[in-house]
Amino acid sequence: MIRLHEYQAKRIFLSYGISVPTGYVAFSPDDAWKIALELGPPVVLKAQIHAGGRGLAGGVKIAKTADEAKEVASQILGKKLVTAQTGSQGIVVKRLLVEEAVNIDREIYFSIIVDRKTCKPAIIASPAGGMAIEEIAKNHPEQIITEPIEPIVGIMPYQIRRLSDFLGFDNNNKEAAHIFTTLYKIFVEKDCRLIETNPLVLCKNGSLMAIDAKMSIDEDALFRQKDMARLWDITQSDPSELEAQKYKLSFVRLNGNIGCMVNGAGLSMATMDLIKMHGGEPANFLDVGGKATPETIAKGFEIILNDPSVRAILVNIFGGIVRCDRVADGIIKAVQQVNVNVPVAIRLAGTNREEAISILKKAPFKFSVMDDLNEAAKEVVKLAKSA
Amino acid sequence: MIRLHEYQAKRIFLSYGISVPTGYVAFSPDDAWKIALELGPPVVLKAQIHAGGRGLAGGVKIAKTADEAKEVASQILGKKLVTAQTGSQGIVVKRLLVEEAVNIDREIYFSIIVDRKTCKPAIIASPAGGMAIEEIAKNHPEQIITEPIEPIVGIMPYQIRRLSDFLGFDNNNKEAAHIFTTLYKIFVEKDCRLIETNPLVLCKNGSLMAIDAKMSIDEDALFRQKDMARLWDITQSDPSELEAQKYKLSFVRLNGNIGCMVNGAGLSMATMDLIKMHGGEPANFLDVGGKATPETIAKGFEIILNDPSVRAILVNIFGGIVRCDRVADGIIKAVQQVNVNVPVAIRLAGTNREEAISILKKAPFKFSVMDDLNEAAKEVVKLAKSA
Amino acid sequence: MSVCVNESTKVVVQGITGKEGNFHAFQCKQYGTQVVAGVTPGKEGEEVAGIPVFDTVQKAAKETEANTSLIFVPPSFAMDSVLEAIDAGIKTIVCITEGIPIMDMIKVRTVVKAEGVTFIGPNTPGIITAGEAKLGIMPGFIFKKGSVGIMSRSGTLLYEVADQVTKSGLGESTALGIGGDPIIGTDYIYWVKLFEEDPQTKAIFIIGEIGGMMEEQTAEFIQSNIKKPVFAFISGRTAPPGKRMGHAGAIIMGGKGGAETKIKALRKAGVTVIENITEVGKTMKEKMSKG
Amino acid sequence: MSVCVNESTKVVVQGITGKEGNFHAFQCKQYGTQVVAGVTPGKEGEEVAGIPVFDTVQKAAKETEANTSLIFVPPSFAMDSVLEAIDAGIKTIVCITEGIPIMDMIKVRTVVKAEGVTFIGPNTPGIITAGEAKLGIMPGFIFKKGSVGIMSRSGTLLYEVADQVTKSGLGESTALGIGGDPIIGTDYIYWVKLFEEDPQTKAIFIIGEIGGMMEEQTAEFIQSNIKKPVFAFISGRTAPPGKRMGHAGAIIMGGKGGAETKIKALRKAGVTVIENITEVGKTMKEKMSKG
Repeated sequence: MIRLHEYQAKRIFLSYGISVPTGYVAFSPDDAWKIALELGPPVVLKAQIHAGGRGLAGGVKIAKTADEAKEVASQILGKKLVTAQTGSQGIVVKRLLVEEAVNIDREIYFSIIVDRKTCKPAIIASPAGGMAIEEIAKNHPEQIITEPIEPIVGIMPYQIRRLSDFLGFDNNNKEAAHIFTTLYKIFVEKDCRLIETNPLVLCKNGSLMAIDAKMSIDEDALFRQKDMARLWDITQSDPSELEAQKYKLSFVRLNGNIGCMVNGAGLSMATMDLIKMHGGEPANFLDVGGKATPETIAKGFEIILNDPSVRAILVNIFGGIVRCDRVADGIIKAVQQVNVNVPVAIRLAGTNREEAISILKKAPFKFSVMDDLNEAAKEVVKLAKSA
Repeated sequence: MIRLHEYQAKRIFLSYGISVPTGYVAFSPDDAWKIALELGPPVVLKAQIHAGGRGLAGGVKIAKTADEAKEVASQILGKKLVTAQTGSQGIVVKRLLVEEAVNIDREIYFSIIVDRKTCKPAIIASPAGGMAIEEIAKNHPEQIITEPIEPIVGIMPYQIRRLSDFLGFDNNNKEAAHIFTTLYKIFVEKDCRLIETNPLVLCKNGSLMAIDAKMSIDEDALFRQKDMARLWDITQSDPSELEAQKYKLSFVRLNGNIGCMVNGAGLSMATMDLIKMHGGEPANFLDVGGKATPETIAKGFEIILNDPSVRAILVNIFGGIVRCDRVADGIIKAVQQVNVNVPVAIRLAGTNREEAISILKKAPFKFSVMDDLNEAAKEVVKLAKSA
Repeated sequence: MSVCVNESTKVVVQGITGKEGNFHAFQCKQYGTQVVAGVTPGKEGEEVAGIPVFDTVQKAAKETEANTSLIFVPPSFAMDSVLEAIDAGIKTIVCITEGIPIMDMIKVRTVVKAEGVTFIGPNTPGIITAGEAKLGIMPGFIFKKGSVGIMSRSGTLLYEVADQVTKSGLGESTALGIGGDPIIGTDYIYWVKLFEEDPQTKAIFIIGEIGGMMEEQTAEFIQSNIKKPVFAFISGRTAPPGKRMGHAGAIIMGGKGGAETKIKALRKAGVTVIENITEVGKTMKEKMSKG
Repeated sequence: MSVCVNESTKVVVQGITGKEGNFHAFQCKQYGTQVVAGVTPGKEGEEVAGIPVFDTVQKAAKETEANTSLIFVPPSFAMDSVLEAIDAGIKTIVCITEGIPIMDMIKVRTVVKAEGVTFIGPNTPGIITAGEAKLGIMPGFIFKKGSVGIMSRSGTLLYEVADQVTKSGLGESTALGIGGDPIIGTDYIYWVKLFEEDPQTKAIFIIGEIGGMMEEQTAEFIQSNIKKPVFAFISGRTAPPGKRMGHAGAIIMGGKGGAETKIKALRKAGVTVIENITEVGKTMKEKMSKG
């Protein structure tokens, strides 16, 4: 999923006729000062990062004057923001959204996702806006409505009535109906995986406004969503994950110290589970996929070893279409190119396992090669602990 | 179905980006002269009536000069045009479309209908354009392709390839693909029952142009197609059929001399069939529907009797929700209001039949009231013949 | 036994506070049908003929365990009502409404098929299992529990045929109108299969008419799948091409859908086609007493 | 007996002239599968591994009687290929392609359900009936005719489990990947039913993973409908929430889809859940020799 920044999502909302607060993106405290002057204080300054939970983490501030806006901006910009969703390392804030303040009467939660149960897009909404949906689900599950949409007909009038009723709008509130159907339109037209506005607010003047806006785009649809692809701020992603993507490797950084390299997502997760079962902690998820070449295997090692906390590596390959001997070639290539300074346990099974083992035995580097995955997992945990 | 005139349909085509010849509607020979001057002769003059087969009937002419255009227009305008589709009485031509002449390389038939077999919209197309589709179906059935469209996804690329291949276009002919998908878009967005362009032509310069255009709109969708409703030229319809519609009666004029009034479309047709079986000829189809009142029954008599060829009338009512006594009231009302100058045979069955019969017996008019439908049909045929 | 609806069917009437819905909900209830709920948005708490009214089908189904919907809403609301019923878990829908835009029905049909819902209509008089349940606008008194399964594209022709079948002494198992529109939810083949499986049904009667190819397709299906005797009547032999004969579906277009080819196809499949509508009762009685 | 595919299955490979399609069409044919045709628009007349190539599925199906399609086209063409196969009357579709836009799959699923097509995938290694037919990219040699029906959201985990099942001596009836995407054509329940009915299958193995609620729904179904012994392995207990673990479908979102609740639900339904992936063969052998 490709996440958009709030200010980007709001621009799209606006272009479809959904009201959002007037505001502009600021890259510097000076920008913030100028924008605040133009809008007329008080203004709201919101850190633009690809993670929720900004409010509690100090990423959303009100400034009563333009000078105060500049001051607040200088406090936030360039600093790491650690929220419940960023992980402990946090994300550096490089952009702020400076917006007019709005007189809020009531806050609503509204989102559209792909509902895996019905296999359709579904609206999730709640009159208990402002909180994270997980929180509402935990504390007020009866305050959540789920409304799956038939894609062939779109949102039907009975659903608009049900949503309006549940969210406390008058059934004839045309603006609410317009927002429901328009957000669904954006969801479909932009190939979204998620569209969320939390809160959607009922203003003191009776109108509706999207105070927050989140959009995630289906990365598999980027070939036909070139405009959305351009909005992707890659500085928000983990550099190792981006690097892996280039080589069609699937990589996720975790908090442990045992590097993992496996072919296949399911087997990768099962291998991580096994390491954990034997008392170890995986440092990453790394699926080398069904088309692994010596080059991508070598790249995988490089990415794993970029993480200084890695103490040992487990390679688990079930050779099917991916032949074990080619994986072995890759491993040899890796130790030649990269400084592999931690012990490596290897389990190979399936196609050309024997050939692979003899390749590895000839290598100048000493690998722990095993037949049995359980033994290999135990071994790597032992290696990591003794390293 | 509400038919549009060719010039109306072409305006819609044009608004969606489909090329049509430049041309304007003319209501008088003078109009035709001015338009011909503006376009620059030669021009084509086409009678605008709600019926096909105009070419063979003399409704389409070429004029080499503006004066000739005026001359031709004066020959066609205000005259009745009798084509294979108008019936023998023909339709008076009140409008002409005056268009630039086009250099044609090849003619194609292309239409979209609702395919009752697959219950989906379907494209019907043929490289043998210019002829009526019935003719192609009869003489060159192998030259017709039917391509049902899944409404949830629209026309798919494989269908565009298949159509292009069948119609002799290059698979990369973007203009052809654009026309296929755009006509489908119009079909859906305007709630069409039929959209047809015959011929769609490949011009000498390689571009594609809709030389003819037909559109019929789903009358049940007029509540959301207000623009289309406005285009309906009611002067093209039978006045009796229009009058019947006002009273929610379903009326179709036929060529016989026995007027029919029945409740229900199926029973109406069955009654007509029975009359024919006994040697008679129905003068009309008239379904008074499930909500017949004395007023609508009386109106039905009036409409039937507007046809001077009617010699006798058969009323066949199966009383269910429509009670026979109310129908009898209507018949009494009719003979009071309208000059019923032909004999009337009546068959009543079902709810309150007895009451109805006693009402009819008291009337000053002598009806032939029967229990048996077969006898009633025989009787009305006899009455019509002896009248 | 019977087909689709019976004495345990629990009906919710959508559009119950309208003139038609109101009248017929009462009639159906009088017949003995379990009409347990009505739905009209904004009218929750009211009662119609002793039937409680709800704002939504979801609520109606939850409170009353209604499993079948009978729809009387105006055509522009029909698609919404059908989808609301499906959403609420209703598995059988009878849609009386006439005049639904054809594009709406094309979409509805796709959803109905994907969700496995039985959809009768639109533009139908409904369905009746004689002596058990009536869901529709047909006069109940002409039907009598018996052995003939009847289906029709036309309302009054259904009554005419049922009346004769009842008077012949054979009576009906279940009788229904499949709908007079060009696009309908379930076709003859769907019902022919159910009648073939139903032990109460000894003979099947198809009332067809001009327009479309459904009778021809059904004939083909009957030939290889149906063992019970099948009778048919086809109306519209005198109808001219290109003219809509009342029903939106009754129209001969592009030279297709004429009565003669339908009659021919049915006869070829071994169906007894009755040409004179007044001879239905007599013919069936003769044939069924022989067999 | 077996499920869905067997030695009489006739396969058309869509995208056969691509690198993947070419390689695997040959591999499938080598395994003994009847790969009768390939399709790539514009390549009609060519041959791939002795398999004739056609421009359209319609033509391929007409000329070769292919009844099953195996799809290798790039993701942006996948929806087109699936609908082309359905249009040509193909009733079983195996879609290997990974990375199809989710909105495309939502639409495809509606059509597939309405048309009654069996759709495996997308993002699947395919389906194999050991010793009879292989439709997919799995290494054939690890499967051996036997009694265990296996289904998986993951490819290599399917291989890992099948390898152990084969080595345990039990072997497989039919094994398949249902697909690693969030929206797939057929779910576990669809296949559990078929395995329950299949006489060759004596035990069922479900390989699940984090993401979605499918395992929980399947557990509920198993509890009241399945009599054969069911085994399961769920991967992803160490996966953090909000992160996509390779498969588009393997993601814990909004606190839902974690491994522990899946394991709990399956155990509650009487399923033997194996926690250590390396103990699959051993555990099954023990349990099945007892039973």
